[in-house]
Amino acid sequence: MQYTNIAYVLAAVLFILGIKKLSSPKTARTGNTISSIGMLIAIIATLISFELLDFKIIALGMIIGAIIGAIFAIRVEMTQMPQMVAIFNGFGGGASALVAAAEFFTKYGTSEQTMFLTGTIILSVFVGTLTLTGSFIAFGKLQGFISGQPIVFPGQKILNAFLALSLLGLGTFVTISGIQDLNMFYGIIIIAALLGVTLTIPIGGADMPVVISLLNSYSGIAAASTGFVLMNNALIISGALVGASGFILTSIMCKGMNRSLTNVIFGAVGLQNDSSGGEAKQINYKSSTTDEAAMIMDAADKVIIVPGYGLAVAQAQHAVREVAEQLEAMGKKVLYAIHPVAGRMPGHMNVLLAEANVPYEQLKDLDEINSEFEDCDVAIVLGANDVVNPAARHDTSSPIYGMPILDVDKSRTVIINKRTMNPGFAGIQNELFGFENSIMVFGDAKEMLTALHKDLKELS
Amino acid sequence: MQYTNIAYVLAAVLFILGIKKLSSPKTARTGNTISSIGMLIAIIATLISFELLDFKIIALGMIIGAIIGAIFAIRVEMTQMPQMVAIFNGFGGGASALVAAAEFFTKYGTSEQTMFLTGTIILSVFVGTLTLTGSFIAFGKLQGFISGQPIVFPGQKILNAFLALSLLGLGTFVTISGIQDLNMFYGIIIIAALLGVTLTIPIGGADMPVVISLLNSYSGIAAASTGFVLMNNALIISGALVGASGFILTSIMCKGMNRSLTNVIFGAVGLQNDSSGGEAKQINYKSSTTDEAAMIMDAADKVIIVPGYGLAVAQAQHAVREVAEQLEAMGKKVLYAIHPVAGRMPGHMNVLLAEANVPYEQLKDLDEINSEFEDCDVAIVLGANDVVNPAARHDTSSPIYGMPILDVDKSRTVIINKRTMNPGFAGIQNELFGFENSIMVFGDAKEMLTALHKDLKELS
Amino acid sequence: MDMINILTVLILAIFIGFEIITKVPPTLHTPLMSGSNAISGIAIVGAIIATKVSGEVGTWLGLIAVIFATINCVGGFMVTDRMLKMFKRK
Amino acid sequence: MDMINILTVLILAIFIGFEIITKVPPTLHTPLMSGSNAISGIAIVGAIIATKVSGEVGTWLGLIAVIFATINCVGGFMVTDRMLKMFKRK
Amino acid sequence: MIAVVLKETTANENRVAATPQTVKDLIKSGLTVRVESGAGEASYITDQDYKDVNAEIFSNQTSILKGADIILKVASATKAEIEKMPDNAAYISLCQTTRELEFVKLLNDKSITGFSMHLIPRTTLAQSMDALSSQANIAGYKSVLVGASHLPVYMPLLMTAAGTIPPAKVLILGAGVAGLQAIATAKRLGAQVEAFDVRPEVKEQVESLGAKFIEVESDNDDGVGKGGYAKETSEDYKNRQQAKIKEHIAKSNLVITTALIPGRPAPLLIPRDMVEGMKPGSVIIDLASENGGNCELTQMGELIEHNGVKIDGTLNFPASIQIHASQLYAKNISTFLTYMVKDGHLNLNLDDEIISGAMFTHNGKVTHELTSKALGEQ
Amino acid sequence: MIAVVLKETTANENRVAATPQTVKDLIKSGLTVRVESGAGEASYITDQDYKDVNAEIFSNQTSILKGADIILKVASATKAEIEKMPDNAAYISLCQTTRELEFVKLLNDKSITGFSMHLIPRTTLAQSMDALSSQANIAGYKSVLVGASHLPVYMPLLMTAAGTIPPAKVLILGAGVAGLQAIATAKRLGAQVEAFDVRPEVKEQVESLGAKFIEVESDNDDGVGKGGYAKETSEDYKNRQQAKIKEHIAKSNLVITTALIPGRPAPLLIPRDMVEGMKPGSVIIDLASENGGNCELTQMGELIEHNGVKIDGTLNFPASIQIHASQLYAKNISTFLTYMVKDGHLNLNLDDEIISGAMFTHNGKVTHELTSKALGEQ
Ligand SMILES: NC(=O)c1ccc[n+]([C@@H]2O[C@H](COP(=O)([O-])OP(=O)(O)OC[C@H]3O[C@@H](n4cnc5c(N)ncnc54)[C@H](OP(=O)(O)O)[C@@H]3O)[C@@H](O)[C@H]2O)c1
Ligand SMILES: NC(=O)c1ccc[n+]([C@@H]2O[C@H](COP(=O)([O-])OP(=O)(O)OC[C@H]3O[C@@H](n4cnc5c(N)ncnc54)[C@H](OP(=O)(O)O)[C@@H]3O)[C@@H](O)[C@H]2O)c1
Ligand SMILES: NC(=O)c1ccc[n+]([C@@H]2O[C@H](COP(=O)([O-])OP(=O)(O)OC[C@H]3O[C@@H](n4cnc5c(N)ncnc54)[C@H](O)[C@@H]3O)[C@@H](O)[C@H]2O)c1
Ligand SMILES: NC(=O)c1ccc[n+]([C@@H]2O[C@H](COP(=O)([O-])OP(=O)(O)OC[C@H]3O[C@@H](n4cnc5c(N)ncnc54)[C@H](O)[C@@H]3O)[C@@H](O)[C@H]2O)c1
Repeated sequence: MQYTNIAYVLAAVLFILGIKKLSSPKTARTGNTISSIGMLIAIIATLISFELLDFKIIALGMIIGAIIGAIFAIRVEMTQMPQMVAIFNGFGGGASALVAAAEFFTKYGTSEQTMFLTGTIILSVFVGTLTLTGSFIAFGKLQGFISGQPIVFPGQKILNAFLALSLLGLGTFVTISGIQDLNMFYGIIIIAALLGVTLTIPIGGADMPVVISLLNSYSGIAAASTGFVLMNNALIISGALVGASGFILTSIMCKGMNRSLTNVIFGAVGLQNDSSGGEAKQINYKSSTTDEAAMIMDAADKVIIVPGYGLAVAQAQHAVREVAEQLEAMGKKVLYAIHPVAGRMPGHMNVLLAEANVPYEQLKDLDEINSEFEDCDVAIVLGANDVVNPAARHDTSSPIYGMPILDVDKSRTVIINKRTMNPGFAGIQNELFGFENSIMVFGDAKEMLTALHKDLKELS
Repeated sequence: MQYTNIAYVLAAVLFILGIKKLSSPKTARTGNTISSIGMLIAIIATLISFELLDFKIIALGMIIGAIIGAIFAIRVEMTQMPQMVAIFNGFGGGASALVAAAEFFTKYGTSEQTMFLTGTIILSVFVGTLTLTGSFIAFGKLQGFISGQPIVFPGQKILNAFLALSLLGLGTFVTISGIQDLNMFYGIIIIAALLGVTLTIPIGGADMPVVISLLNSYSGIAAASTGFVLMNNALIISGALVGASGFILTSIMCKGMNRSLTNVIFGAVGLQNDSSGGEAKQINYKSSTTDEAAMIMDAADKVIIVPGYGLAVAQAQHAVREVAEQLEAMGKKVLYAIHPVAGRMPGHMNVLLAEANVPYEQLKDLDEINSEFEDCDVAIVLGANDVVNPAARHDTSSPIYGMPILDVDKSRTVIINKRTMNPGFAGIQNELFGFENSIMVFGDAKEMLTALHKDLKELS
Repeated sequence: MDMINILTVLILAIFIGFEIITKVPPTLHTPLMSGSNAISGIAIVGAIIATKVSGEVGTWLGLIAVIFATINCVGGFMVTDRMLKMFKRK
Repeated sequence: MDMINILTVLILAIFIGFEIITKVPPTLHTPLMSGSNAISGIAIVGAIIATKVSGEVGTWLGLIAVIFATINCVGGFMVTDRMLKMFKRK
Repeated sequence: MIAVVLKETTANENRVAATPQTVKDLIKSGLTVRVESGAGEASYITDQDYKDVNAEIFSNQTSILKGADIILKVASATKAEIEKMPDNAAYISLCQTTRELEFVKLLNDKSITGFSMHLIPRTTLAQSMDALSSQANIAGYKSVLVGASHLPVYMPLLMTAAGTIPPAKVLILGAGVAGLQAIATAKRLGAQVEAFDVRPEVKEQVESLGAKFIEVESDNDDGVGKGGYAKETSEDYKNRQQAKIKEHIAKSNLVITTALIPGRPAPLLIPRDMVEGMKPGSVIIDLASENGGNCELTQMGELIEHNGVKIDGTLNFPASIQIHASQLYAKNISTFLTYMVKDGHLNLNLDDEIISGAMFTHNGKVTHELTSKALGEQ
Repeated sequence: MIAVVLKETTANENRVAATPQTVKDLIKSGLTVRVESGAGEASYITDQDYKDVNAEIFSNQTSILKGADIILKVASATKAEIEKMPDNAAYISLCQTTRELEFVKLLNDKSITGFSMHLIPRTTLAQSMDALSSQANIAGYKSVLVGASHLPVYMPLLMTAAGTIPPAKVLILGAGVAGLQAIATAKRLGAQVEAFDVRPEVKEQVESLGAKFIEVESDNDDGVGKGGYAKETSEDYKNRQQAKIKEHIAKSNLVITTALIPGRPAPLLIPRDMVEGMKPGSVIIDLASENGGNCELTQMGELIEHNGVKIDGTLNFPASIQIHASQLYAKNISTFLTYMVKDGHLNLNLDDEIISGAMFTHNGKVTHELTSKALGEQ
C-alpha cells in the first residue's frame, strides 16, 4: 500500500512534467511520452497492490480497450484529430462515472454510505455522464453525423437552465438526505446525459475545439471526484491537474478566438460563424493568428517575403526587417521578392526597404525569385495583392492576364497579410487567398509584423 | 484540529499567491500583504487550537520579537536592506532549529524517538543552525563588521569538505543508531554553526545577495523539516515553498551574475570581484543588466536618449528607435539629446537617426536639452563618452575643459552603455561613470538595446 | 486529518494545473488537449480497483470502465504522439 | 498513508515553489528574497506549539524560538513593504 | 521585317531607342535591326556594341531608312527624317501628338502608322511598356538632385559644433509618378517633405512614402456626395486650394511641380504673387514646363531668377540620366514592339486596347481623337 | 574696439564672415561692428538685416577700414584691401598661408596680426571654431549632389516594370570630415559606398556610417610593430594600395577624392591610367583640386571629360551652399573672436594653443613655422 502510493505520487509528478513539456513545441513529444510512462507506472502499481484482483477480467477489458483505442488512433486521418480527441475524452468521462456508479451500488444501503461518499459519487456520476454524452455529440458534429451548424431551437436556454437546476436540486437533496430510491440515482444519470447533449448541440463547428477542451477539463473533474470516492491520491491529483490545466487551456483558446468563457459554458457560442464566408463571396479562406504563422515559420528553412503597397501604407518597413532578422537569427534563409510594379511608383519597394536598411543582396527581382518559390517553405505576402494574383497566369478574361506575377502559390505555405478581403489596385478578387496552402492573417501590416516578431522570439 | 488544518491550507494558499505576485513589479506590494495575512491566519489558528497554551509566555515572546523586528525594519536605511534580510533570515533558521531541538529534548530517550523523528530533527537543527550562523556572517560582512573582501586561507575548501562530511556522517550515524549521547547532538550543532561561518566567510561583498538568497532557501528547508518533526502541514508546505522558490531565485540571480550555482554552494564564488575596480583604476562604478535598466525605465516618466559614436559603431540606430517607440508606447516622454560633436563628423548622429526614421521633432540640440535633464527620470547614454564628461565643466586641467557638455548627471538616474571602461576620442577617463546615480550596462550598443527592448516589452 | 490532507493535495494539484500552462501557441492547443485528455484516463486505476472491491455489479461496471478508460489512455497517447510527429522539422 | 500524504504534499509544494517564480527582474530579487524569507518565519507556528508540547525545556527554547520567528516575520514583512514602496511611481 | 533605330538629332537628347539588350530581344522576335551609326554614343553605347548583338550599322540616313518597316526614335522625327521614311511604314517615339501637330500631319501624309509611347494606356498589363512612367520616374529623381544643387541651404538636419541646421522644406505639387519619386528622393536626402495633389486617393500614396499630404478641406457644408469629384474642382475649392498652397509655399525651400492633366496645358498652380511671397534663395523646379509650366514665371528650358527665387524650367531631365533612361525606354519600346509582332510581322490588332491606344495615325487617318480634334481646331 | 566685415570680392565667393546673429554676439562681447554695404547680399542677407542688429553700414571701403581693429573676411584679402587696413590691426580669414605667400608678406609688412581659420587646431575644445570642419562637411555633401547630377545613371537600386536598375557604386578616397559626409550623403541616396583612407582608425568610422572600408593588407611578413604607421607608407604598401584602388575604381560610377595631408600638396591617388581604366560615364569629383588634386588629370576649377570620364575640379563647393556656409563660418569666427576678446579688447594670450595656433603674423613677424619656412624657401 505504501509503495502503491509512492508510485501514484511518482505518476502524478510525471503527469505534471508531461503537461508542462506539452506546452512548448520543442518538448511536446517527450512530454507525451513522459505522461504515458506515468500512466503505466500507475496501472502496474495498482495491479500489484491488489493481489487478489481478477486478472482475467481486467486483462480482457484492457486488451479490448487497447485494441479499440489503437485502431482508432492509427486509422484516423489527420484532419479528424479533433473528433478523435472528443470521443476518447468521452470514454474517459464514462469510465469515471462507471467506477463511481459501481462504488455506489456496492455501498448503497450499507453503513458506509456517508454523506461525503454520496456527494462525491453523485458529482462524479453527473460530470462523467455529461462528459460522455457531450463528447459524443461533439464527435458526431465534427464527423458529420450531426449537422455541423449550430442547432438552435426556441427555449433552448430555458431548457438548459431547467435541466441544470433540477440536477443541482436532485443532487443536493440526495446527498443530504441519503439516497432513498434508486430511481433518483438513475434520474440524475439521465438528466446529466441530457444536459451533455443540450449543452453541446447548439455549438457550431468552428467553436468545437473550445467545447472539447472544456469537456476535457470536465473529465478531469470527474476523475478527481472519483478519486475522492475511492480515496485515491492518483486519481485526485491527476484529475485535478487535468481539470485545472484544461480549464486554463479553454480560456486561452477562448481568448485566441475572441470568445468569453461564460459564453462557451452556457452554450451561447457558435451562433455566428465567422471563419468562412466574409466579404468575398466566392473565396473560402482560412484565417489565423500571428502565433500560428510564427509556428509555421519556425518549422521552415527558407522564407520569402513578398512586400506590396500595403507594407508601404502601413509604413512597416522597419518591422519587416526586424522579422527578417529574427528569422535569420533562427537559422532560416530569408529573401525578399520584389515585383517590378509592387507599390504605386517604380521602385517603391526599393525606396521603402532601403530606408529600413534591408541589404541589397536579399532583394530579388521577379526573374531571379520565381524559381525560388518551388523549394520555399513559407512565402509571406505583406500587403501585396495584384502582383501575386494567379489569375494573371490563366484567366484570359482578367484585366491583369499576361502580367508576370510572383508565383508565391508554388511555395509550401503562403501566409497573406492584409486588412480585409478587399481587392487591390486592379480592383479584382484574388483566388490565391482561397488556395489550400494559403492562410490569411488579417490586420495592419505593421501591427501584424510586430506581433509576429514577438511570437517568433518566444519560439526561439 | 480540523479547522486549524483548513486554516493552515488557507495560509499556504495565501503564501503561494503572495510569492507569485511578488515576482512582478506591479503586484509585488499586494503580494507581500497577502503573505502577511496568511501568516496571521496561521498564527491565530495555532493559538486557538491549543487551548491550554501558556499565553503569557507566547505573548511575551511575540511582543519582544515584534518590537525588535519592527525597530530594525523601520530604522534600517535603504542601502542596508540586504543585511537586514540576512539577519531576519538567520532568526528564522534559528527558530526552526530551536523548535526541533525542543522537540528533541522532549522526545529524547522516550519511545517516541523514532528514526524518522531523529532524522528530521537533526536535519532541521543542522540546516537551521547553519542558516543562523551563515546569515550572521553575511550580515556582518555587509554591515562592515567583518571585511567585505573575501576572506580566504589555505586549505579552506578542505576544511569545508571535512566539516560537511563529518556532519553528514554524524547525522547519519545518529539517525540510524538512535542517539546515544547528548554530546553528539551538541556536536552536530557546533559543526553546523562552524560550517555556516566557513561557507560564508570566503564570499565577497558583491556576491552576498546570492548567498543570502541561498540561505533563505535553507531556512525554508529548515522550516519544512521542522514541519516533519511536528507533522505540521503549515510548516511543510510553507517551508517547501520557500525552499524551492528560494532555490530557483538563487539560480536566476546566479545566471544574472554569470556565476554557476555549484560555485556558490561550495563557497568558490567571490574570489574574483569584478564589480568594482577593473581597468579604470580610480572609478568605482556599478554595473547592471538590461533587466534592471528596463525596470528603472519602467518607473520613469521622461527619458532622454544620448547617442554617441558607439551607437554608430554598433549600427544600432534601428534598435534605439525601437526602444524609444516602446517607451512611448508605455506612455513615457522620450527625447534625444544630440551633442554637436557627438560622433566623428558634423551631423553624424543626425545621419544615423534619420536613417532609422527618428522624427526630427524628438531631436534636441545642446541648448534645448540641457534644461530638460533636471526633471528627467532617466538619461540613457549610448556609446557616448566625451560629450557627457563632467570634467569639461570643472576640471581646468582637462583637455576638454570648457567644452559644453550634455548635463546627463542632472537627471535622476543615468544609464550608460558602452563595451568597456575604455576612454573615448579624447582619451580621458570619465568620472560620470562612478557617480552615485550612474549605472553601467556593458555590451555592444545594438545587442544591449535589443535586450533592453525585450525586457521593456515584458514589463509592459 | 486524512480528509484534510487529501483536500490539501487537491488544492495544491489544482494550483499546479493552473501554473504549468502559461502561453501555449494555438497550434499546440489540440495536442495539449489530447495529451492531457489521455491523462484523465487515470480513471483506469479506479476501474481496476472497482472490479475487485465493488462486488458483482462492480466487476461488470468495472470491466466496462476498464475498457473505456483503456480506450482513453491508449488512444489518447497514441493520437497525441501522431499529431506531434507532424511538428518535427524535416 | 499519513506519511505518504505528507510526502505528496511536500512534493507538490516544491513543484509549486519551482513554478511560481519564473522570470523575476533583478530589481525585484531583494524584495522577493525578503518576502519569501518572511514566510519562512512560519516556524513561529512550530515555536508556539513547542512552548506547550515540548515540556519545560520546550517552553524556554520555544520562547526564544517565538522571539526569533517573530523577528523574522514582523521584520521581514515590514522591510519588504518598505522596499516595495520605493517602486511606486511618483 | 526591318526595324530601324535612328540617331537622335535634338539638342541634349542623349537617349536612344534601343540598347544592345533590346536589339537582341527584337532580333529574337524575328526582326532585322538596323542602327544608325553613333546612335548610342551619347548613352555610352558604341556601334561595336550593337554589332556584337548582330545589328546592322548604317552611317547614311537615306540608306538605313530604305525599306524600313518600323522606325524607332526617342524624340519626334524631324521633317528631313520623315521624308526619307518609306510610305506606310510604322513609327514609334515618345511624342506629344496633341502639341506636335506639324509632325503628325507629315507622318499622316505619308500614311505612316504612328505610335506614341506617350499614349500607351496606363493599365496594369501595359506597365512594362509605360515609357511615361519610366521617364517621369527619372525626372522626379533628377529634379530633386538639381533642386538640391541649386539650393543655398543643406537638405538634411544637422547639429554641429557651429550650430544647428534645420532640414530644408520641400513641397511637391502633383504626386503622379514623377512627384512620388521626387518625394522619395527628397525624403532620402533628409528634407521635410510635403505634397499636394487634387486626386484624393494620392494621400495614402504620399503617406506611404513617409511624407505629409496637404489637405484642402472639401466642402462638406454645401453637400458631400453630390458628384464628389466634380464638386471639388469648384471655384470655391480652387480658391481654398490656392490659399493653402500659398501658405505652404512661403515656407518651402524647394518646390517641385509635376501637375499635369493628360492632353491639356499644365494647370497654373504658382502665380507670380506666390513666387514673390517666397524666401530669397528658394528654388522652384517646374517639371511641367514642357506643357506650359505649373508656375506663371517658368520659361521653357530656362533657369531664371525672380526676386532671389530660382525657377528652373529645364526640359528633358531623363536625357541627363541617359544610360538608365535609354535602358528603360528601349525596354519599353521592345516590349511594346514584340507585343505587336507575330511571326516576324506587325500584327495590328485594332481591338487591342494597348495597340489602338498608342496609335495616332494609320492608313492616312489620324486615329487619336484628341489629336484629330486639335488638328481640327488648328 | 572696432570689427569690420568686408564684402567678398573673389569670384563666386558667396559667403560672408558675419551674419546678423554673430554680429549680435560680437556686439554683446563689447565690439563695435561695421559691415560693408552689400557684404551679405550673395548670402541673402540685406544691409537692413545688419542694421537691425545695430551694425554700422559703410559703403566706402576706405572709410570702413579707417580705425578698424579687427578685419573679418572669408577669402584672403586683396592687395587693395590690405593697403587700406590700419597698421597693427588684426585680421581673420580662411586663408592657406603656406600657399598664399604674397598675401602673408603684405600683411606682415603692415605688422598686422593675421589669423587663419585654416590653422585653428583640431582639438576638442576648438571644435566650434573649426571652420575647416564646418566647410569641409558642406563640401562632402555638395560633392555627392554634384557628382550624382553628373552621372548618367541612377544612384539607388530600383526594380521596375522596365527592368532592374542596380545601385551606383561610389568610392570615397580619404575619409576625413569631407569624406565622411560624402559617404553619408551617398548612402542616403541609396548608392553602394566604399571608402579608403591611409589612417587605419578610420575603418571603424567608415563602417559606423554603414559603408565598406577598403582594406589594404599591411605587411605582416616583414615585421609588424616595427613602427607601424611609418611602415605602412612604405613603397611596397603604396604599390599594394595603388593596385587595390585601381581595382575598385574600375568598378565605380562616382569617385570622390578628399585626401589631404595638412600643409602639403594633395597626394596623387588616381594617375591617368586609372582614369582610363574607368567606365565611360563615370565621374570623379576631386575635392583636393585646390591643393593640386588627388587625380592626375584634375584641372583646378574646371570640369573636363577624359575618355568619357568626367573629372570635376570645381573649387569652393561651400560657397554654393552659401546661406549655411556663411552661418557656420560666421559662427566659427565669432566664437574664436569672443574667445580672444576680454573686456572689449583683444587679449592675445600667446600661451593659448588655439590663439597661437591660428596666428601666422604678429608684430611684423611670421609666427607660423611652416609658412615662414615656405617664405624662406621662396
Ligand atoms: N509600381 C508602380 O509603378 C505602380 C504604379 C501605379 C499602379 N500600380 C499597380 O499597383 C498594384 C501593385 O500591386 P501590390 O500587390 O503592391 O498592391 P495592391 O494590389 O494594390 O494590393 C495592396 C494590398 O495591400 C493591402 N493593404 C493596404 N494597406 C494595408 C495595411 N496598412 N496593412 C496591410 N495591408 C494593407 C490592401 O488590402 P486591404 O485593404 O484588405 O488591407 C491591398 O489589397 C498593381 O496592380 C500595379 O499595377 C503600380
Ligand atoms: N562630431 C565631430 O565632428 C567630431 C569629429 C572628430 C572628433 N570628434 C570627437 O569625438 C568625440 C565624440 O564624443 P562621443 O561621446 O560621441 O564619442 P566618444 O567620446 O568617442 O565615446 C564613444 C564611446 O562609445 C563606446 N563604444 C564604441 N563602440 C561601441 C559599441 N559597439 N557599443 C557600445 N559602445 C561603444 C566606446 O567605449 P567602449 O570602447 O568602452 O565601448 C567609447 O567610449 C568627442 O571627443 C569629439 O570631440 C567629433
Ligand atoms: N522635365 C522633364 O524632364 C520631364 C520628364 C518626365 C515627365 N515630365 C513631366 O512631369 C510631369 C508629371 O509626370 P507624371 O508621369 O508624374 O504625370 P502624372 O499624370 O502621373 O502626374 C501628374 C499629377 O498631377 C496631378 N495634378 C493634376 N492637376 C493638378 C492640380 N491642379 N493640382 C495638383 N495636382 C494636380 C495629377 O493628379 C497627377 O497626380 C508631367 O508634366 C510630365 O510631362 C517632365
Ligand atoms: N573643394 C571644396 O569646395 C572644398 C571645401 C572644403 C574642403 N575641401 C578639401 O577637401 C579635402 C578634405 O578635407 P577634410 O577636412 O576632410 O580634410 P581631412 O584632413 O579631415 O581629411 C583628409 C583625409 O585624407 C586622408 N589621406 C591623406 N593621405 C591619403 C592617401 N594617400 N590616401 C588616402 N587617404 C589619405 C587623411 O587620412 C584624412 O583622413 C581637403 O583637400 C580640403 O581642402 C575642399
